[in-house]
Amino acid sequence: MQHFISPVLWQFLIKWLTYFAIFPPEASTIAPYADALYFFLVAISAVGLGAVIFLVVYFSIRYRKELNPVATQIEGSTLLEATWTIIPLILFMVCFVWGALLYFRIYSPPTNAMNIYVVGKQWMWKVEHPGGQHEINALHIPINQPIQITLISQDVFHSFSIPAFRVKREAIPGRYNTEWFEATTPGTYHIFCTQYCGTLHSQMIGEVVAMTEEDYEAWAAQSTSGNSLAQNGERLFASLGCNSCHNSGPNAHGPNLANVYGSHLQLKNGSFVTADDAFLRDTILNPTMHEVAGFAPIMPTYQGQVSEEGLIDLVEYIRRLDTQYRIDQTIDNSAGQPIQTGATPPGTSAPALAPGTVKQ
Amino acid sequence: MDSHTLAAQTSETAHIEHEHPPFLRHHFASVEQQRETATFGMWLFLLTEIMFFGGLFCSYLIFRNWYYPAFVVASHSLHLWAGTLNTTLLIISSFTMAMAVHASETRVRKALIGWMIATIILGCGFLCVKAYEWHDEWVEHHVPGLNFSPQGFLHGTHDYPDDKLQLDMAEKTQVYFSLYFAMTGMHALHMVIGVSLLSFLLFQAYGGKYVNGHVAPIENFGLYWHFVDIVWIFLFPLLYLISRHQ
Amino acid sequence: MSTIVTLPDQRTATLPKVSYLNKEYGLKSWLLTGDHKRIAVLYLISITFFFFIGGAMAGLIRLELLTPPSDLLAADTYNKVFTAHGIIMVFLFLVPSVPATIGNFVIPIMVGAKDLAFPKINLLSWYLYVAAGCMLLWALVSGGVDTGWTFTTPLSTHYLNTHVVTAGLAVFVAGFSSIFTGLNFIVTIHRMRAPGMTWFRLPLFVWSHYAASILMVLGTPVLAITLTLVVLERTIGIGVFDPTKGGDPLLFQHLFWFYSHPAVYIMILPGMGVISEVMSTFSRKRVFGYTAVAFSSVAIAVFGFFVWAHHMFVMGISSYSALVFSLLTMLVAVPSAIKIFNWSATLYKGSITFETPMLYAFGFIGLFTIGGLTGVFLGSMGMDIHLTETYFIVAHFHFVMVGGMLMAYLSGVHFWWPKITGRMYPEGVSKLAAVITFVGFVLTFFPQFILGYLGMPRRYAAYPAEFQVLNVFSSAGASVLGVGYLLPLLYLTWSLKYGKIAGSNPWQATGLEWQIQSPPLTENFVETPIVTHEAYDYEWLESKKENEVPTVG
Amino acid sequence: MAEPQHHDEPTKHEEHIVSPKIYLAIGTTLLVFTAITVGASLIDLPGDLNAVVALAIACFKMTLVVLFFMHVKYSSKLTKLTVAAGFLTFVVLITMTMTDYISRAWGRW
Ligand code: HEA
Ligand code: HEA
Ligand code: CUA
Ligand SMILES: [Cu+2]
Repeated sequence: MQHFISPVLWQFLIKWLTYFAIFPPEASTIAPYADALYFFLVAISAVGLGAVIFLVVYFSIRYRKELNPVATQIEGSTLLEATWTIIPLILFMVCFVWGALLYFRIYSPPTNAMNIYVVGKQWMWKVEHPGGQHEINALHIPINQPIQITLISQDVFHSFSIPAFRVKREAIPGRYNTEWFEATTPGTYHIFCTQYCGTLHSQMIGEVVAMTEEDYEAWAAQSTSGNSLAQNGERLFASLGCNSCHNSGPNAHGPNLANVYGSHLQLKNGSFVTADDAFLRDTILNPTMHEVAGFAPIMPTYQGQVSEEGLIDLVEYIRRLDTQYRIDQTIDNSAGQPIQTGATPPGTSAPALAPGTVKQ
Repeated sequence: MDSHTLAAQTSETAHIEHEHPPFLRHHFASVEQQRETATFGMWLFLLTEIMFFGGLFCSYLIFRNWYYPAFVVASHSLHLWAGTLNTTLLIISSFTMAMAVHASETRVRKALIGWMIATIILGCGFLCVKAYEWHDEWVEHHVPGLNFSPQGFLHGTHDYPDDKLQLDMAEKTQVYFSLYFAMTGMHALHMVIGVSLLSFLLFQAYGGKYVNGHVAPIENFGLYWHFVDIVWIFLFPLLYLISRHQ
Repeated sequence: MSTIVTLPDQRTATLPKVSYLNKEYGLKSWLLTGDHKRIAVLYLISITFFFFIGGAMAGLIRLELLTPPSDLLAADTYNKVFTAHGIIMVFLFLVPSVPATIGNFVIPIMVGAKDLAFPKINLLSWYLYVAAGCMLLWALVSGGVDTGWTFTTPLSTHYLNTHVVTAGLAVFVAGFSSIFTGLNFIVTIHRMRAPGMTWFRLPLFVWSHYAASILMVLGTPVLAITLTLVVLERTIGIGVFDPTKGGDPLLFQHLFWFYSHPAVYIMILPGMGVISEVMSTFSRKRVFGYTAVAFSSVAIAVFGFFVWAHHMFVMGISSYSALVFSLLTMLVAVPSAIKIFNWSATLYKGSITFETPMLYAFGFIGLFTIGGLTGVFLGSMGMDIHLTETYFIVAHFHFVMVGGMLMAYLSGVHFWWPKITGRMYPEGVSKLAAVITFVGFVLTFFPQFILGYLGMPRRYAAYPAEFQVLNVFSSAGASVLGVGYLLPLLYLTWSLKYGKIAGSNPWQATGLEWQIQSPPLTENFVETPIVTHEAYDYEWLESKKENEVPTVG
Repeated sequence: MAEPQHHDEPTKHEEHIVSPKIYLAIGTTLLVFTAITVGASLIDLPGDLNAVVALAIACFKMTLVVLFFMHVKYSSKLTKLTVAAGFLTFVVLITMTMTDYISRAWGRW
């Protein structure tokens, strides 16, 4: 066959047959929901467009000059006017409500989601698993497990998009943003940076590898870098001198951080906040913006002293501190011994956690 | 609704009654229509000016909410007396400008010239005080981007011994000063344009113009001048006053 | 209530001896003119120039995207090319397209005035436009800009070393050009109407320009101040948008889109005005629901100011305000739907002919409806998450801007060409061009919807191989489209010399501009017209012909 | 001048010449209120009252300038509408942007 047509065309035909797709794979729990709305929108668009085309074509044929040499002047019709105001309005409102429900579904992570940090920079994605696995432009995840991505950029806007999962969110400099998904089908899917971020924007792509539970465990075990994020954070905590105030001792200057993650704090100005990742990160950098009631405003800023990854380590460390946890004790522990590999921070009395599971 | 259109009709009659003054442009039916049109055009231009400054005011409000302590302390570093003096100068200049328009309407050449000169002097006075303040801020290292340093906000000042910010918040005064310079800078730019235009109008008035019923240029310039005054009327409390006691 | 209209015999038509074109001669008489018609012609020439530059950039984009890797253009060149394409097409072509050319030419005549209210400001507006164009060309020639047309901070302020400041100032200047055009229109429409020309006798073209002008006057200054801040941030280093200094990059997005969303209605409303005129003229019928169409223009202008954050749904704005903006987005879509249905209904019981402007208008209706409805996809927050920043958006805005506004613009140019030049263009080839444009357009941009849903991101110099087939379609379509746009350039130029003489009212249209000679006199009217009939009153036109009442000079 | 009986407003708006006495009165009032607002800023008022007072006085001063110095009191409905449109759009810009900033903290209590 290929002898009969030009090689270029042949190549093209092959490509066509191999690659031609008009619909992306549905690989997350969200995807069917998004696609349902998509089909609904396509359907009402088809109806609306069909109606318009029908009117235009039918009238053009029926009332063309040869058939209808005399135009009849018509003012308008309030009834018709109301009809084509109200029908589209109702349809659009349905789109709005449906779209809003989908939006909140896509952007409200379930509480048992496993948290993975992603830092965007020109022009790569740095992925940090809580177990200490680092990846660049790749993201390994288990299927059937909700994954929350905590996103931040260290320079310009980026956007972390996985079309097969129908999720996307922008990585903003200076602030955590989150998205979540739950993969359903093992496979390799695209990660795209979808916010224009400079010269190599189109190279800021990567792959999500969705794996079965066992494959993932295996991968996690063999690609760990030795220290979990929390362990790194613990060291940083000590070396930055955080423990001189946050030491839960009787004369501590700073609050005990043990069960601070996820709690509701009252600020000096009377308002309440939930101590989430974004809050923790921000208090390290801008302590005066979030002065917690009952403590003197003495915390210095660590702006410019900790990298974005360091901050992630600290946040991860603080979020894993649990009620019984004694900071000074940890420091004793980690000062002497070599740190063991593994997902659990040493000295934690809490039971071993699956890598990355958020403990609430 | 019809009334608009009929305006043109009546002006038509006006056109017949009066001979053409030299300043009536060909596409207008009457002086009346020309003047009305010019005024309306000027108002629309001021509308764009509202939105132009609007963007800045909007940013100011957002950041003030956000970095409240920094805004308070940074505002303390401005000279209240300079702001008050400038407000006074501008308000008086608005008054003199209004009188200039009046002089033009009543066709008194001497008064017109006098009021215009007074306005120019007051405008220049404003700019001088502003320049002094900017110089002061330069010396204090408060100019964002060029020589900014948060040091002055860490330890309190003579007048405000409590103005001790932590370093992170002290850094945020840079946002305040960014907006301060953007806002007062844009305002001063408008003043400079205003003074230049007014000098040109003065030159023409000196040559005998604007006292023959051709009021529109003076009147519209007056609108511009008052608008610039209004912007300052808001900049003054926002930048200088509202944080005096926090 | 019926109208027969016979087209006038064009063989007997003659070119008037004196017209605005030959009243004065010489370059100087053009460059210093205050005549709105001459300024319109100046604008026509300059925006055509920039359209083809922008088009050439589009050609480069499509050539590069023919193959997956970035082989024809390096990534940074590609970025400069689409940035130039976007900035030129939006600020130097589409925003001034209909208003500054056709609007400038016919609005004063339509309202029965001798000129716009401020002829000098009108000329100034053209010079500002030219200055902006030169600055942008300078930025391109001396190395280019690669911010994207949206100037996103902090990329534009801190991470690029290209000519962002020049380009930003160019857009600033272009903005003032558009402010002055809008200001002039509003004042003219309010203050310069001929006796008897009440608001509800105004052609819908004037209404839609009035609405667009409101947007220009109120929206553009916000863009101006935003770009000023960007420039200050780049040059001096102030910290309003810079997160490292405590500023907020999202504030830039708010301020930018506060202008740029209304700007999309600046871009479409004048086109809608053209469609009203054309649909009415070629079905010899009053526009169905005149008041509804007029008020929907105003409604679009007013609601257009309330929806800007739908460009920021995934950017980290609060979910609650996303809700509000999504809801309002749905509301602003309704007036457009009203218009589309009214135009369709205008055909009912008309006496329809299919001249070139009408073909383009049909193209507008079909393509704008698709573009608008896909806008509703983007307005539903949840759907937008998947679609934003993909080719779905690229397809959406090309459908509304190219399929909508550009079609409307071409429709208008063909419709008023006999009035502007006094000559007809060759009918056959112009119809052919309209059809080619339509086919080329659909081939170029329809595949991009599919690409977008597949997830292909926009502003990508290179893309994964599986997207190639659809991209090849798109590039093929673009070359067809290119031909479709080159043809009018050729035959319209040709017609300047060889076209048939058109006569004053070749389409038997009702607007005041058609009741005077073509090309018109510098003063438009011999004596100020007194208007006694509604817009689109074909019976009046007929009676006028029968009795030869010289109502209009 | 033409009798403007058909104009938007039955008043003789454009020809209205405001007397210098009014200008003087307005000018003095403005100066007095400048003094008041500076004085008020020196007193420590409870809560945000300082800001409220200062802005209220600024608004009042603006109103005086707009109405008298800028002749809006004597101008056509069209001018009044224009001024109103400007402030309205300004308010839209501010309130809608603020809704975003304020509600960002919602759901995080
Ligand atoms: C001329 C320009 C133009 C016009 C008119 C529009 C019109 C609309 N646009 Fe579009 N838009 C752009 C130009 C335009 N847009 C551009 C340039 C961008 C991208 C900018 C960038 O990021 O670079 C954009 C992006 C954009 C986004 C942001 C996407 C994102 O970044 O994530 C959104 C989201 O809501 C949107 C929505 C809409 C809507 C709802 C309309 C509505 O006004 C459409 C209303 C019309 C209709 C709805 C069709 C007619 C209706 C019928 C015939 C009814 C029949 C139907 C039924 C009965 C069901 N547009
Ligand atoms: C009015 C607005 C307008 C118009 C008319 C067009 C017209 C076209 N656009 Fe454009 N486009 C935008 C506005 C517009 N575009 C905007 C705002 C963007 C976003 C930019 C950004 O992301 O920042 C964009 C982006 C954009 C992209 C996405 C780039 C990317 O994200 O990577 C693409 C890709 O296909 C594209 C294609 C086209 C094509 C094929 C045409 C065709 O319709 C053009 C057809 C015309 C011609 C082909 C010209 C014909 C003549 C010649 C070719 C002769 C040349 C002559 C000489 C050299 C002397 N455009
Ligand atoms: Cu990162 Cu695009
Ligand atoms: Cu929009």
